[in-house]
Amino acid sequence: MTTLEVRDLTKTFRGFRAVDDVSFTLSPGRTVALVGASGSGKSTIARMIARLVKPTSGEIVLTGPDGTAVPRRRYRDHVQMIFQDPFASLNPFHTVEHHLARPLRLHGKSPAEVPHLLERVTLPPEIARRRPHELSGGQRQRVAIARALAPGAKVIIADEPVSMLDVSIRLGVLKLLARLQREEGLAVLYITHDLATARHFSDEVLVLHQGRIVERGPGDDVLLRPADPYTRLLAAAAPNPETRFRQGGPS
Amino acid sequence: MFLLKRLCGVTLAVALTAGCAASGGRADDTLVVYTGQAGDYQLNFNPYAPTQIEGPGTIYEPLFFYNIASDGPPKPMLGTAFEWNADGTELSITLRDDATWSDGQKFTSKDVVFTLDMVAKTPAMNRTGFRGTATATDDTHVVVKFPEPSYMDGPQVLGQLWMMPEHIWKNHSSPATEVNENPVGTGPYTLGDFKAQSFTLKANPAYWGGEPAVKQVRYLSLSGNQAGVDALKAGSVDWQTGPIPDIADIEKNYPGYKAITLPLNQVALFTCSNAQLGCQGAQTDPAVRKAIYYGMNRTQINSLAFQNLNTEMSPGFTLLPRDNDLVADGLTDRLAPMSPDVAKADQLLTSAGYVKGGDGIYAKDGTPLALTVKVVAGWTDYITALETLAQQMLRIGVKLTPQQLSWNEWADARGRGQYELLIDSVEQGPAPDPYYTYSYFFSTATTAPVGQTATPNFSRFSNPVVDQALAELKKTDRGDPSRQRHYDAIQVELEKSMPYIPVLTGGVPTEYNARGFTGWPTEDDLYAFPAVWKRPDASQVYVNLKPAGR
Amino acid sequence: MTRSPKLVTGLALAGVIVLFGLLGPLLTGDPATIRDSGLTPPGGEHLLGTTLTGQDVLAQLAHATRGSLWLGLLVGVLATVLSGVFGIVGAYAGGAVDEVFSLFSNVVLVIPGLPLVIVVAGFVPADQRGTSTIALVLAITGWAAAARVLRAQTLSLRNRDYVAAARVSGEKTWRVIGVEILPNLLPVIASQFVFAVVLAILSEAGLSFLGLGAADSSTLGTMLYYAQNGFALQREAWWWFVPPGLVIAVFGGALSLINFSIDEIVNPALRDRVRRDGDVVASDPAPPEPDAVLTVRNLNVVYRGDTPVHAVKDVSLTLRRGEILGLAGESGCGKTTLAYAVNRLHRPPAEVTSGSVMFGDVDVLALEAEELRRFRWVKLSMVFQGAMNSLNPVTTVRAQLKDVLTTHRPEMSSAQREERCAEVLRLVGVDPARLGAYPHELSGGMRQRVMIAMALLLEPRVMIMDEPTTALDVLVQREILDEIKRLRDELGFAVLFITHDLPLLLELSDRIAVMRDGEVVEHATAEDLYLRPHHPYTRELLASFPSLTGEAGALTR
Amino acid sequence: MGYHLRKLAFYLTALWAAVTLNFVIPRLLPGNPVDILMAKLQQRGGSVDPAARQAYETLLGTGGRESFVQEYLAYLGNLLRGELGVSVSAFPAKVTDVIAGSLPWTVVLVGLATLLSFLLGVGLGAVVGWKRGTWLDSLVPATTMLSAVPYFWLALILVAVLASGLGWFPLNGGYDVVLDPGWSPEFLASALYHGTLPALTIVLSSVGGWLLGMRNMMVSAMSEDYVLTARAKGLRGSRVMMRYAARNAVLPSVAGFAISLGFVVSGSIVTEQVFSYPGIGSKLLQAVQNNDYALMQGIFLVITVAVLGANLVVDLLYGLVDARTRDRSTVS
Repeated sequence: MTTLEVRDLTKTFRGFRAVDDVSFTLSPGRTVALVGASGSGKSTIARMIARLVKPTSGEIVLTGPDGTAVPRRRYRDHVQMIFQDPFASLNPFHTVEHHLARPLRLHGKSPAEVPHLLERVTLPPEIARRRPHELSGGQRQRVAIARALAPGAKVIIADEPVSMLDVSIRLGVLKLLARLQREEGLAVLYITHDLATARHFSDEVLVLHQGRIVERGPGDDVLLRPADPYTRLLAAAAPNPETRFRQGGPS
Repeated sequence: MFLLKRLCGVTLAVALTAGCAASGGRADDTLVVYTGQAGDYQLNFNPYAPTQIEGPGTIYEPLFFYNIASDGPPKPMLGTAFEWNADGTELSITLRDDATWSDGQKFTSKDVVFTLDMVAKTPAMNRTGFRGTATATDDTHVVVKFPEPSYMDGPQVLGQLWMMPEHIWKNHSSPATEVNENPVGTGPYTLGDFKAQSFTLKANPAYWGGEPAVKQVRYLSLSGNQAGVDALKAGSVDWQTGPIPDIADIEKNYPGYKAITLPLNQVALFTCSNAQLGCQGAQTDPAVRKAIYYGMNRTQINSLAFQNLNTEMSPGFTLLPRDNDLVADGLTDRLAPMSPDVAKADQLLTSAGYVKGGDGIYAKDGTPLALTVKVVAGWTDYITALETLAQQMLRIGVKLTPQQLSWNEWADARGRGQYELLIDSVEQGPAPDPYYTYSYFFSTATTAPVGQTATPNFSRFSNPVVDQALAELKKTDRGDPSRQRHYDAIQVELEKSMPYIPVLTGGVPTEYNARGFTGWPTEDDLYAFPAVWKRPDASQVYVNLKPAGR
Repeated sequence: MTRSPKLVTGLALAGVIVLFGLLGPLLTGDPATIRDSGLTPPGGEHLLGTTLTGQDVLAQLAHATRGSLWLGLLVGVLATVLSGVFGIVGAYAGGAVDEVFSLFSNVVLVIPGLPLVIVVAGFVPADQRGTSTIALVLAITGWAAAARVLRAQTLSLRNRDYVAAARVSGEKTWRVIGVEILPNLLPVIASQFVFAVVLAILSEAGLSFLGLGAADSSTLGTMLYYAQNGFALQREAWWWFVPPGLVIAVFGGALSLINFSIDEIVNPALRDRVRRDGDVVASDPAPPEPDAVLTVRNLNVVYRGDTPVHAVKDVSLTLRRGEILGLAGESGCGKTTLAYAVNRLHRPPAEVTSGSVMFGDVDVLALEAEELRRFRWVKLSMVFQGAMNSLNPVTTVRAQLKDVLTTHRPEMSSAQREERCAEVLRLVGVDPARLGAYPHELSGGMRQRVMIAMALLLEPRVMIMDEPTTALDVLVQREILDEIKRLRDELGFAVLFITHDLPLLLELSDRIAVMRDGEVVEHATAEDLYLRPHHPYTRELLASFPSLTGEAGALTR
Repeated sequence: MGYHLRKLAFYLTALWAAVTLNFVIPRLLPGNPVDILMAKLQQRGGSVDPAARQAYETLLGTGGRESFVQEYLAYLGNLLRGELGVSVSAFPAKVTDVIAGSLPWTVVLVGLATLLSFLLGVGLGAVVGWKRGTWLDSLVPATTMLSAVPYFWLALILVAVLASGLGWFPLNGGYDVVLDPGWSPEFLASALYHGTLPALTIVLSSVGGWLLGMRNMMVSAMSEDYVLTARAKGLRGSRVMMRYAARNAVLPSVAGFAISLGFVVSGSIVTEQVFSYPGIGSKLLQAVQNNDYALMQGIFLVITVAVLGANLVVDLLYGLVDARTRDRSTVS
């Protein structure tokens, strides 16, 4: 199975260390959540893994199912990304068909698989003919997920995949991701600023602060019993009605 | 619109003097002339500089005035008489003794010797190729010696060299590039005020010929002919030379104005005629040149392109009507035919081996008879003439394609002989004598192989009969009856080979304010060539004019 | 797509001229035929008269139109290709390539074109000179402006996620440019192309006028040149001089109209809009409750259009003195429209069709324009979502705070105003030294604090906050929320707090209204809503937020 | 690289490019200034004696040529010394003198007309954008139509109608030549009066572009949150329009103003030609027609440097109107 290991990843922009010595491993069937405030370097890590941004130093090693390193040109067969804004990540000019058929073709698969891909993300096949502006936010994000799956990728980088969606459909998309991860043995990096979903949808939580990982561990450990002062601050800042109505009075 | 007028009125009030009328504040004895100057004047009153803006005739005078408009004895200016020795190598000149420089100094023979020496010693000033040596025998007599018989140089020396004051110009170390800000001359006018957009000359009260009646001459700069016409219409220009619409009706359209049109040069299709010097194309065949000559409808060209201002032309290139008496009897056509003779053209081409193709165009050895004729973009009268001609030529089976070029390129092509045909005019010399035209445009000495610059025998014409006749002419003084023989020989040769295909004699139209001034040259009294830009002729007109007292 | 009269007019005019250029030369006679008749006015055999040489003006016009159109087309294509290469490719490649390409375009742009064209035009060998050469010269000197526009557009498109997505899926660079970016640039390219065509025809006319054009070809410019040199105006031969210029002007105007329409397609905000007389159709105030500061009764807001949208349906809300009323709802539910309508900030085509808004006993919907202006901010201030966008980027914080005081408190002295501005900044925890700062010099949280300070300036009784913390970081959001609660406690104003974040509202508000599709579906105290939700939608919303501290349960997995 | 360094690099590159272009192009032109002088002389009925040609060649020193590189280096050296050479068409006047005589006219006419057009266009554009949906909207297509009219065509028709026909304006020239240039009220009034029609042409045909650009930016700006905030603040309409909407909307126009100067100068050449205006445009035309390399180069250089300088000034001013540019430099 495919494993992605990030070792001592660092990115500096004009002397500013946006990502500072970050290491972690994405392994099949597991979701790693990367949480942090905006500007903490989350997206830069995602973009480095997606090979959109070159790391200043450090390594990203991808090991294939046969246990050998995946060659560079096959990298994208294995690692794909889901972007934050489904309104921006689909080209308004092209149909859903185009968005899915292209990656299929690029990775040596038949465009005939489009209906199947749509089915995997629980979208009806007739949606292939539509253009992005004819779809709802949730549908778009499902198309985006299907696009990431199209090359047959086993490592998925999901950069804030639901933060731009209406609250009532967020869970649906997250659940879809979780199901795919479970059923297809994907390795998922879930990037978010929402601690609650991070806790519930991941096996491991990494807390990022100013480019560094300040705390890591299983979700419940990190978020319910934070050791790092920054994690504590973050946990306390999230709106939580429970503190007001279940545990007596406003905080 | 009333607002605008009122605004103008306010401006007037503020300005106290005229701010609203372009010609406001002009005195009756001020003559406003437009010489065709486009753009600003750049101060330069050195009459020997190619970029001089005024001076010859008005501020500086020659020894004699040669009137190219009509043949007659040269008019004495600073000189009163001249005489050649028997073999034409020595020229004795008698000078006027009542002329003074405008700074009060007396004009003497020393000034003449100084001027001639300066020109001879300074190649950059020596546009006339003067090679004589001058000596003063006394204050009013000068003798010029030439290394060879130089009758023909007489008009240049006597009529085209402007006398300069020694006491000022001896101080100029490089006279060729002197801009002469404060010109001091002997002429009827001195410099008034100078501004880049306009300058004035004012009458010289101490002029030997008496102070001119026109007290001031103002020179304008405008952007071109259209602006000139507008200015004329508005009455803000008194004298200009150039085309105006409906010139025949000038007295109706421009009240108070009159026009005169005089021939100055001959419009011709220049051909690169000499294959031996590298010319290429069908026009190197004299038959083709003559076919074009006969196929031309000159009446139509004159009416459509030249507003009927041009006149008939002799194939022997004598300027008519001035040179009427010089036209050779041996010419087939005394005048180039005004109507086309298609049959004659056909016959010429057929006997030269051309065969008419299915498209009506003659061809020889499979090459159709197609010629390109170059013209300067912007010379719209010539362009129109060529377009008309192109249609006429189709009737005799010749395909003519006008090609417009910038002046630069056109002049370059013309100089190097890299053309088939081009339209231009054949110019005149410093005296009313076709000798100059022949020696400039038809002499082997003034041509060059294709690729090198010809000066100015652009057609590469080279003919021993013509060369011999020119050499003979050079040895005899003007007025000698034996010269006619040589003129005849040249004319016959020219008609035979037609290196320049005659079109029409070019007329130069001039418009002048006849209500404001009297004394303009007329066809009956052509005391000078009446073009405002012709120097020194313009100064002759200035001194002859009298304000009519409007 | 709605039919734009501009587009129709533009296309029709341009079409007529193109047709004239295409077919005219076939229908009219030989433009070169010279007639001895000379200059004749329009009529009879020659519909547009003849030139000085008796050539038919109409025939010349047809050929000249064809020539000019051909030239325009050539330049348009060439310039578009050049600008595409330098603008799109440069911007996409980025780095040194972009640096060099954009430097090059900028240099070409600032070097004056026509003088260069004049000089360059003279350089081309004569026998090759013609429309195509002039076109080449015009294209070479005329592409740079378009390249700049395309570069800017490409730069913004390049950073779109779909381009990143295409790269991640392994698309080759040329395909990313050609398939992902180019189609989205089409309207801009079309508009630049149209502009290049107009400019080319105009420039050629100018060059020809100076006698430097494609002399051997027949264009409208050369036709004008001949007319001018034939003294057409001096001869009052308007039929010779006016038509060529008019064709250029009409064609240019038609293309401009097409360009307008393209602009409007790209940016719908630019479309013409019919102004309505009023923003409010009805006002039928009902007496407010005694302690209510703001009462909204049966308010209806409709966006007028081809298909009217009923954005706010019969909404009734009461904001009591000093309370925080939460308005929860997802995107497009009408909550922002409602907030705007309360202060009558909605713009056409939105219209209040019925209902009332009472501020105390002031009928807001019945206020005259000037009264409304005096009412705003004094009684009711607002804080909007994006503080970056709510602050004027080009003036200082001080100017924007003082603005309010100069308008509403003209009696205050300058020093007093300065003091008041400093005071409110201190209130929200911002160093008054930052008064001189520009918005971009402040952090997001700081900007929102400044906005709140601005809202406090006149001590209004009501503050409407529309998603004031959504764009902020969790930690900053917490600080701002705490700040709002503290200020409310200290100053006692009432807040209408609008957000999609229900947990936030539950923690913050006294009462909450849940909005969906323009309607308030549930309206209750925060506690009731949390513990005893009635409406299924409320329940659905509540279930959408997994609890941070609670059990995961079956909900998530 | 810092903002200012980048700007400096840009202007230096542009300058170098202009200077080099300026050197190369005239040397690729066919023909020779001596031929032109000869042809000119001939047209005026002057002597075409072969000796004249030699005299001019001697005078202008156009005999043997140095190598291209040597010439280039000499040219750069001369430029550094402010030496632009001698004009052939106005021989022996220095190019700098020729330019000095005509530059003020162009600067004043074109400068003022452009500024006027800019202010008018931007002002009207702001109002049209602000009052969207009223009759003012029709100003946009009307003025745009005007900018599609060829400059010279409009100018000639204006001359024919207003100057030649009705006689309200002078036909041509920069002032009444009877007057002496100077600061006298007569002269200034005359210059103003002569400049009105040319300026009107420039304004009429260029105002549309500014108006449209400003109107569109204004419409965009009006949908910005800060304008909404300003309205919510209860500010007066005029204040919202000026300080908030227009203040922001004008920024692209200000940036565009500098860029447009190149176009404006181009247009002025044609305008000056129509009105026989004594500016630098007519000089350039004269130089080209006479193969006057030195003058051509000098004028082209002066125009380019002026446009570059104006751009620099606008760039600096832009920093003042929009504080963001100054600081953005440190980031990007």
